[in-house]
Amino acid sequence: MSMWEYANPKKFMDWTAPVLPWAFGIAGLLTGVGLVWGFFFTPEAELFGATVKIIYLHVPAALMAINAWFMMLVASLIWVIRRHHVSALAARAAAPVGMVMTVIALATGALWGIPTWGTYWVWDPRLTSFMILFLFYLGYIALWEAIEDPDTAADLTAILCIVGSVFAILSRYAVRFWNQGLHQGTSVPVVTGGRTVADVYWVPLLMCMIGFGVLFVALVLLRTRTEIRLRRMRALTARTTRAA
Amino acid sequence: MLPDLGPRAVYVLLSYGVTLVLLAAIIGLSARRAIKVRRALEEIENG
Amino acid sequence: MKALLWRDLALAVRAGGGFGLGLAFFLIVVVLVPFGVGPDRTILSAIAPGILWVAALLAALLSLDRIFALDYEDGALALLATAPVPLEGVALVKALAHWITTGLPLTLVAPLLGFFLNMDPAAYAYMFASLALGTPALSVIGSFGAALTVGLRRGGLLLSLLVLPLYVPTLIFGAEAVRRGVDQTGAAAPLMLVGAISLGCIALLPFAAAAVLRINLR
Amino acid sequence: MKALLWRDLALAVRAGGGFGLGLAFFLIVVVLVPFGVGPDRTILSAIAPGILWVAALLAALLSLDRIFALDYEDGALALLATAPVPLEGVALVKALAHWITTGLPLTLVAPLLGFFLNMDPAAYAYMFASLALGTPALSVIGSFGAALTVGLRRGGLLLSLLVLPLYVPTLIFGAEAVRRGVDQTGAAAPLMLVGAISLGCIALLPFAAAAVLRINLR
Amino acid sequence: MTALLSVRDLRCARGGVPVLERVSFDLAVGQALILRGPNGVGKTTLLRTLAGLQPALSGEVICAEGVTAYASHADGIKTALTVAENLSFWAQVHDRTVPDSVYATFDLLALRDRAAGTLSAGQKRRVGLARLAVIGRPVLFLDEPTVSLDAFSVAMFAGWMRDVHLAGGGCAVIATHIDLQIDAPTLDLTPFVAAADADGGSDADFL
Amino acid sequence: MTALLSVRDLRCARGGVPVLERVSFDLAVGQALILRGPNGVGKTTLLRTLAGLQPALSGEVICAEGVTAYASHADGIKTALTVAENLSFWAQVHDRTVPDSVYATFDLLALRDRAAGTLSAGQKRRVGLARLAVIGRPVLFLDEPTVSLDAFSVAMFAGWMRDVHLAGGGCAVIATHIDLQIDAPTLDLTPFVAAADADGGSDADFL
Ligand code: HEM
Ligand SMILES: Nc1ncnc2c1ncn2[C@@H]1O[C@H](COP(=O)(O)OP(=O)(O)OP(=O)(O)O)[C@@H](O)[C@H]1O
Ligand SMILES: Nc1ncnc2c1ncn2[C@@H]1O[C@H](COP(=O)(O)OP(=O)(O)OP(=O)(O)O)[C@@H](O)[C@H]1O
Ligand SMILES: [Mg+2]
Ligand SMILES: [Mg+2]
Repeated sequence: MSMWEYANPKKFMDWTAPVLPWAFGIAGLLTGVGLVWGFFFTPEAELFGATVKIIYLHVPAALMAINAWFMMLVASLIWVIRRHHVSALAARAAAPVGMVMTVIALATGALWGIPTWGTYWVWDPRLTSFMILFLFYLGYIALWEAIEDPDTAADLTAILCIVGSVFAILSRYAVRFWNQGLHQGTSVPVVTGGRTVADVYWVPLLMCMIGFGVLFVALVLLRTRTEIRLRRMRALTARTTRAA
Repeated sequence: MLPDLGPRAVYVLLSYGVTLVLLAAIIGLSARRAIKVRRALEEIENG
Repeated sequence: MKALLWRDLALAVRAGGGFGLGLAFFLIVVVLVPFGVGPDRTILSAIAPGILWVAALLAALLSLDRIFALDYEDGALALLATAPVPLEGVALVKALAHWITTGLPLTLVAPLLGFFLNMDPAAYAYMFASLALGTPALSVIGSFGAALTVGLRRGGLLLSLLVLPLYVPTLIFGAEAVRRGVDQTGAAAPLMLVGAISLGCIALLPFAAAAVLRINLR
Repeated sequence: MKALLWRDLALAVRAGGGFGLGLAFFLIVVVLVPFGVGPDRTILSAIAPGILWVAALLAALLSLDRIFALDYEDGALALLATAPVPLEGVALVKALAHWITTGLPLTLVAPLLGFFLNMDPAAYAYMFASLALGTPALSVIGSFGAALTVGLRRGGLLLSLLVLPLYVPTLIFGAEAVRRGVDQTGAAAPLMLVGAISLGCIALLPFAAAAVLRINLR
Repeated sequence: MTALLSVRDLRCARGGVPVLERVSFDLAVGQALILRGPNGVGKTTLLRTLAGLQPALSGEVICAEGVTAYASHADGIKTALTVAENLSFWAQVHDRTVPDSVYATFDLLALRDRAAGTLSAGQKRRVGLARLAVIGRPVLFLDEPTVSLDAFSVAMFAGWMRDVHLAGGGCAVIATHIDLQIDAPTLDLTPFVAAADADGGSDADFL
Repeated sequence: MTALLSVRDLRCARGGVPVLERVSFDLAVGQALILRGPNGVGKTTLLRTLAGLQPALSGEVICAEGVTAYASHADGIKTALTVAENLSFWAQVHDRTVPDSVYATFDLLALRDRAAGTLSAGQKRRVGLARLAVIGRPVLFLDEPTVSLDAFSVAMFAGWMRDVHLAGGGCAVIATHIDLQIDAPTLDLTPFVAAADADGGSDADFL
């Protein structure tokens, strides 16, 4: 059986049903333990004081905001190339989750900004890029909502996602060029291979990052299942009205 | 039982509050819609 | 009349977003301005009220052509003109639907966007008040403009050209109210003027709009 | 192809104004801004390049829906799709017609409007150059957005929502070029980047636009 | 027998030029009038004038207030709304309710909850005709009502016109190029075409 | 006899649902095929599929490249341009010139320099038909070409179809509800309606 078989809607419903509770369970466990650990049992940082505890929310949310878009891009490509309905619907399902992650990153960042930078908002490149990412999410979701026919919507949003990704990357460079910024550099090993976050913070942070990641997966599975059911409802009603 | 967060407690607490509310919202809305849609589909399939 | 209002709102929602789109546009313009003028915070905070007002104006403007054009093209307007409802009422209800889908959400969210432009905290209340009083005028004036250009296919730009000058008084008093509010030099007068403009427009312009519609339907 | 260009230009002119309307909108936005932000000349002169760029963007935006929507509604687009012309070419030619009716006149007139906003005299040349290099990108990106929303009746606001984020890099480099030109801190790099964006868009986006049109015609 | 609609020596113009003149007729309760004439003779112009959408150059249209309805190919059906929503909107505007029988009469039972935008040309046309039954206006001005309809639907419409609308005390003026199978007098407009030098019309002052 | 157009076991869908199946026919030079069937049977869907505007679910349409043309009620006539400008635009797009005879054939001589927006419904339709004569494509897919035309114009169109287009080596598939008086076989689509549980269509994966 080829791996693409799992992308058949019925198969997908079958194999996700048992996975779902586990995914939510693991996500809840990791995030819960990570957050409690981070909030109650880590020391204050020299530079940030107690506000360093925001990192357990801010960084995982920021990471997932970007990864969600990346996942949508991959799903869009799969839809365009192989036309598996589930991947189109998964992209649709992921967008609102990604948008919420973006909002969390923006909100926690803004709140963190008041004590550290003295302001809730500066037009720092990192922050601004996130603002733009938010706009891309908005446009993507709005386009899905606006189009009646599901296949047309899937095709158009997929192309928007692909073109949008190129422009999102362009914007990131443009924004860097435009303003140098205050935000710290990257220190998460996924990107740099090394890290600057002190060890005391690292383990709970890692738990939160993985927890947010699993939560994202769980939510996307749940929402994709809903989208599949909606699509099936549509198909069934179309068939009955035609038979009538 | 809260750790002493110092003068900037409000920002930390607000951050946690906002995040938890937003996460709860997306999880809650997704779950509610999942249940609603599942029921509606069952109705169509059986009725 | 109520049926018309509900239908217009339903159409706005089904066309995708309804309430959301005006807001999103507003947000985008607010985000774009710093890209244009640069990230300097003192400058941004100085121009914030003005930019918010101009952005609100443009957001209202962009959705104007939806007020009558679709109904004209598919013949619904001609049918409404011969239905037992006054065309003046139709114009007013359509302006109301436009306000509910754009003016109202803009008003509610503008203070929040002031955030990004580093708006003076003292300005929030005035921003809200001036928009609340001013956006009805924007919708009613806009519906008059939309009625004027309804016969032209894609009169979009022409519409802006006709309507924007009519928006000038509202804009001036509205932005002035915020500025005076911040400087504590008496925001009451401009606020009252904005309100007066709105009331006057609501009372009179639907008649002009209906007259213009009748001519365009000929 | 040439026939299509001529026809589009003729239609733009006959629909009233053609070249004039984009310009007029540009002018009005530029005039409105001082009403909004107040008449302080140092502030105005600081924000002038940014405002001009944002206004140019909005003027381009407002005429975007004319690129394909009319041809879609009256069936011409489906006929063009089955005619012996590549749809990619159609998309490019239509973007070109849009540029000729909006981008080009805006570029020519922007320095003049800088005047009203007290723009630094040193900025004129950079303003002109950055708009000349950047407006083609605006038209091509816009034609992609217009193709995306062509099936939606009056997708005006949605179109803006989709297109404006794509305009961000062009805007940033364009406005930055003017600012750096005035500060003498090296405008060459951003100017080249604007040009590169335009070239890249012209080379690639018509393919995306044509693909999207084919989907919408289904 | 009182006339529901009387037209006296009507002259109407289109694009500033007189198109028809000396048009006179009376319609009593239960009568229909079929307008005929080659393309461009002025059927649409006449109907729009009768419905009050454009002013007559001269002559009179005598008719009670608020009893007429005009319907052309542009039938004000919103593609984003369902068939039922469309009809109930027009019913509400006219302060009425949608009689359930309408769906059966116009063969719309299966299409009731379909978005109007997903209908075929003829199905959409049927919705447009159903609107006429919903608003309950007695004097109808119909411009090519059966365009795109198949033979069965045309007969259905003719049946409604005959047995419900006309029998129920209405009257109708119908422009059409095909035979509707309604037993009604025909008015060929060709003899009423305005002379090339007819005066009137907004151009007249300049001639 | 070679077929200009061969359709083999075609299945087409609309809105994600299969509408027609098992459609097969051949058209040779000089032949026309009249599509018939009640409203909503799928005539428009079939023509759009044949013209390549939407993909078929299965089956084949065998036809040379670049010889087909599709025409529906939306005929791409720009209201702001004159009749002559409209026609010459489409001629240029197809690398041809407008033969002068077209104006006489479609009774457009008097309307040549009128803006297309000021034409009556039937006159505009004639311009749309004239476009077909201008672009010179041999395989035509026509969706209700004679809507709004008076009897005289219908005969005129039938004459052009018979004596010019078909006689000149073309072929045509025409969906219509009225009798065109063209001597051609009729294909009633009713027997080809897809079964309610037919598979295929983008909905199939979800059923
Ligand atoms: C609204 C505003 C903000 C946004 C959108 C934002 C965005 C991000 C993103 C995307 C990351 C992950 C990047 C990566 O690891 O490569 C990140 C990490 C981080 N942010 Fe923010 N940020 C914001 C405000 C702030 C503020 C105000 C602070 C504190 C002063 C802050 C401190 C950090 C730290 C400490 C990290 C992680 C550590 C690191 O990677 O070095 N952020 N932020
Ligand atoms: N907007 C306009 N401006 C100028 N002349 C017009 C306009 N619309 C129609 N005409 C002309 O007025 C005359 C009457 O047109 P009308 O539409 O009433 O004809 P009709 O009888 O309805 O024809 P059809 O059967 O084709 O619908 C025609 O000669 C037409 O060319
Ligand atoms: N956009 C759409 N979405 C879903 N279903 C559609 C859509 N358009 C048409 N249909 C349905 O597809 C079927 C075929 O429609 P089609 O337009 O091909 O019919 P037709 O034979 O051309 O009818 P008519 O004679 O009324 O023009 C109809 O039942 C119609 O309701
Ligand atoms: Mg007519
Ligand atoms: Mg059809």
